[in-house]
Amino acid sequence: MDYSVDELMIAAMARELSGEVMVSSVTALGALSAYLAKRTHAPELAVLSTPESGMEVTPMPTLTLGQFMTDAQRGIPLTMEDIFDAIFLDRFRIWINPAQIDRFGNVNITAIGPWASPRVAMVGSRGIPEDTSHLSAILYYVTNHSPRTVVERVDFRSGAGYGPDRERLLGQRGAPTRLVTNLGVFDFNGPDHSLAVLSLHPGVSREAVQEATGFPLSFSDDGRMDETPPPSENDLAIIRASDPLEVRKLEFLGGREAAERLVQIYERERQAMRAALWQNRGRLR
Amino acid sequence: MDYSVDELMIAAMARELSGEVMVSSVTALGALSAYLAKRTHAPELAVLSTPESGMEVTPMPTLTLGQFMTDAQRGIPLTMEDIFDAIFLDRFRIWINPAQIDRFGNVNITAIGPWASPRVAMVGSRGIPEDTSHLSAILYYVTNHSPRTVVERVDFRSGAGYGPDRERLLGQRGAPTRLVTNLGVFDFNGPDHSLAVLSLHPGVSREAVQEATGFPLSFSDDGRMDETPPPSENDLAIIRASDPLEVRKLEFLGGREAAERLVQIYERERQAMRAALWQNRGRLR
Amino acid sequence: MNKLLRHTEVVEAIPAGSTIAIGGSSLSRKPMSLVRALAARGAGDFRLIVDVGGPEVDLLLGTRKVSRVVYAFVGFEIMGLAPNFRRAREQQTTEFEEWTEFTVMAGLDATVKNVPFLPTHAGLGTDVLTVNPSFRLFQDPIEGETLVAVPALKPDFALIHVNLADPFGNGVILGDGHVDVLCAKAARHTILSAERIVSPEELQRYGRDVQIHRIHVDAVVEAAWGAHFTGCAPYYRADLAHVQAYLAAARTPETWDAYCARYVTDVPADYIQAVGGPEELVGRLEV
Amino acid sequence: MNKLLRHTEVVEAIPAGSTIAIGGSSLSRKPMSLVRALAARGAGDFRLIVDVGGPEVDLLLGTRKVSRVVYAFVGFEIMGLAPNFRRAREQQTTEFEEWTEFTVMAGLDATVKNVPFLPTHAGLGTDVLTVNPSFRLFQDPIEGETLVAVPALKPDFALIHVNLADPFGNGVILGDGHVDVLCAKAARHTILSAERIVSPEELQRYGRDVQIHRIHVDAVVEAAWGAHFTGCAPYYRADLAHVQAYLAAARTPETWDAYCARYVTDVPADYIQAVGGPEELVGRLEV
Repeated sequence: MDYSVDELMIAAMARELSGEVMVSSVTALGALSAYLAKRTHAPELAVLSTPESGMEVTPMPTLTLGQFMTDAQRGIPLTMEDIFDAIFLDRFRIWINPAQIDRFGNVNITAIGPWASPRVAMVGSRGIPEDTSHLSAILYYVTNHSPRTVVERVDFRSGAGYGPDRERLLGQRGAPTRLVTNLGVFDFNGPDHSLAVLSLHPGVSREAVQEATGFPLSFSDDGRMDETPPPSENDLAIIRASDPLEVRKLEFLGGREAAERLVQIYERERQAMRAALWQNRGRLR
Repeated sequence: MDYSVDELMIAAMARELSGEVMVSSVTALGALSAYLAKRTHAPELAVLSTPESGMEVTPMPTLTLGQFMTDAQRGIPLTMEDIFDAIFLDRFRIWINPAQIDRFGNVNITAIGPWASPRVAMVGSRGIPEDTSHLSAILYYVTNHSPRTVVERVDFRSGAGYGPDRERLLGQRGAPTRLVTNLGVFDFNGPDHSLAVLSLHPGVSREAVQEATGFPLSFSDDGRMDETPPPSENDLAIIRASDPLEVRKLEFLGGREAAERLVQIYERERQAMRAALWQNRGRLR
Repeated sequence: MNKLLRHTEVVEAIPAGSTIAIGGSSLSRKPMSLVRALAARGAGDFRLIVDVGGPEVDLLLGTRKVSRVVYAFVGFEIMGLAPNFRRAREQQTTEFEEWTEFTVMAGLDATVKNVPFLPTHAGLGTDVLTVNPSFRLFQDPIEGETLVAVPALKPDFALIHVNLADPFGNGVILGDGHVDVLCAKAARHTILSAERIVSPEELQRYGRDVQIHRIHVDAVVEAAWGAHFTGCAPYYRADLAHVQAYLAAARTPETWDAYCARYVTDVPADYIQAVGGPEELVGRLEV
Repeated sequence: MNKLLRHTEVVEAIPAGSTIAIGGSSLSRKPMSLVRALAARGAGDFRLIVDVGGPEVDLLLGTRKVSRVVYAFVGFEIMGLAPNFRRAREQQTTEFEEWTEFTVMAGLDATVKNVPFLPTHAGLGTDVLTVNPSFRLFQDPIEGETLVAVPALKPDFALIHVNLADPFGNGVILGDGHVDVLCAKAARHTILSAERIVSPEELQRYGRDVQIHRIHVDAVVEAAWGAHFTGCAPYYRADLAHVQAYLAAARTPETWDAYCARYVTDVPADYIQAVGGPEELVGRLEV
């Protein structure tokens, strides 16, 4: 069965989701993994269509239409307060894709270089501090595993990994639990809660993953490394049917190529939504 | 022009309301004074039909139908959070009728006798502590001004009047501003912020009000006491039209008489509401 | 995912000694059918948390199921004082702790926000602070103001009555929401009773009226007239005739026992018949 | 009670140096027509407060109207980084303070609740606490846990774009509400722009979608396409083609000046024509 790395990652990410929790589906990989999990082993998931609404919908990876989907599918509207309450109560899951993740699971989406005089100012910590101080499962993914993304030490801790601050102030609350990259699946059960390989994707060697990582990785003791299970035929059918425009591929592209693909999808996604909307007219708008 | 004391009180209470604030209309006198104010000098008032909903309705004094009125008149639904936020922001007014009010404007709806072993356990402080720590206008009314209701010192402070605690912890925030009783209108500008007569109702003497009060009252220095202005013809027309069942009279009755009147009103108020509801069917319910 | 249970199953799942938060407000949308089921069973010693309480607190006190009550208010509004509450307070047969409307909300919200307390000025200058040992005055770390620290309230269970629910626990509240969402979020286990169970598709037509979300709900019980004798807008109003009967019955032990035998202990399942049957209820209470 | 004003009247009422909270979230329902009117005027030195910011922060930074930004996020989501924000951060031309999504909400809520701070665990173990001097660690007075004290955020003004408003300032939000209600409550003065002004009677058909209440609102501006080039569900989606043009223009001072001349400075009133006119917008953006 042919599949691509995005599909392999989505299947691996889906396996980490279960329980009656809200699942954010802000990114395409997040949305698809949530939906795949719900359609296979975890029907109890409450998948959202936007960062704050649309509970009980079928998420469609989208650039701009999340709220329209809530409407089209009569998703349950939520508030930001509902979302953060769910986070504080540990009834929320989200796959976060940081710009940097380090050996102890600290993550950075704020700045490359010092915060006050950054070489690259990124976006700001958003809600990651809330997640990493409350959730019992903290899930990260990285689509371009390299020494620049999986680093010895992040330039800025937007999210709390392991370290003395956690020990003193947080304990296990919000500690990192999983990392899925384009090379493998990892946890934080290495020495001192450092990153450790759980499985490598088919065709990825120990050397390749070590070379792509900015610090010495932990491997399991017996020298045998599990291979990440490939997506099943059913998984692939679900993924492809829910993302016919292949929004998921955008997260693997850079610069100009991404921009071009994006414009195409942006035009076409409206048609898909319109079809859905017309089925549900009549609701008070 | 003939009027009764309830109508005089409602007119006096209405004069104290103005500004773009939410006005609770839980009791009949509260509802009618809010509505009268809105219809005369204060159209900007946002009058509610229940303790937490129905903004922008025409309140009807009711025993059990506040929420139905919100529906019938498409009042704006609010939340308890909206109500308390309006209180903390000083954009809320409510006429409170305590069981006891004392010389310095402390009020009691909790217990007669000691709290832990009360002679009469009443209801509990409800939201009065919130009002008396935040609002710039604190409005009380008493329908049976007597030494048992207007007392030297309340048995329990459900609401904060003046006193050392206020000086130390609250300042002017939530200090009592007005008391309207069946005998007169009062403020707290006597010595040490004690109760002082602003006006006496027509036919009420200084001696009568002093006799009905559990402590020495302050009167204005010039010995001349203002008379509470009677309700205008227009005031009376508005009050009577909005309360044809005379729910307002219940607050002046005791025991068995109140119970009998109440049953009659309870039966009849549904008819009034049904008529209103039928005009507004079609909203999603 | 189907969370539909019967009243008896739900009540059996609530251990004696549990801390129970109850939604609704005085004579509005109290989960009375669940409360009657609790009142009818053996063991109790419940620790109740209510914001604006009424018949539910009174009935559980009257049937001796309660060891402690946290409350901002317990009463029957225009109908008068709550007779069993009054008796228990005056005879000191039960432990009480007086809070206030917002502080009950803040105490529940502290649990939801996973913090040990929330700060407020509410209560300063009142005797609530004198008699309630749970509140603590403190200096805030920013301005040094004296504030009240409201400790987290941690219910084991929440009982909430809604207009509509789906079998997964999403619930629609059409009238005032009171503090029900806070109760549902704060409790370790939330139990909904609903006038009617509907499909998720039908429920999701109600938009923002879907106020209770299934991730906070553990069980759903179908209960037509489930709030009676309190009201459930916009379906039916409070039954003040029954309130009068209740208040009259509470006057003596004999009449109270008779009331309980008729409406609570012996025939909880036939309650709707006991109060007159659906047709009579519609005739008297529908608006 | 009629609060209807024009964009120019509103903008003149906002003094230089004001602290302004802005509603919406990244590319969703930002009050862009109000922001453009602010960007087009002379004096600025505004102190912005945003939770999830995007084009509004970037445009005001690019037109040098900002002296300080409190933010949890500023970006263009899938479209990339915010160019003027990035430049201002890297060249340190403006003061920035990084908060987080919930703490911005808590800071606003503290103002609403009239307390100097609210407590949370959020931020512990992160460098937000290292670089943000406004947050303070403290021991809670109940359990002695170490918590973050989030200080009150006190906006002078809030700018919020809604789907519908009545002339008195009640506003309907049909899609996600973001933090707009908090902004409206916390600000001393709240200004709404609305896709359409409707009568109170029509507005009150929307039930719980009436999320903004007039007691918190000072002015209302009619602004069809007022969120463009962000989206305003369910009316129109974000204009990613315009976002691309914006990002391209922000690359050099010359192209940026040309962008501002065309869309901001010279012709703010004719913006809708400048971006193609209503018909073209409907064709590209309506869903």
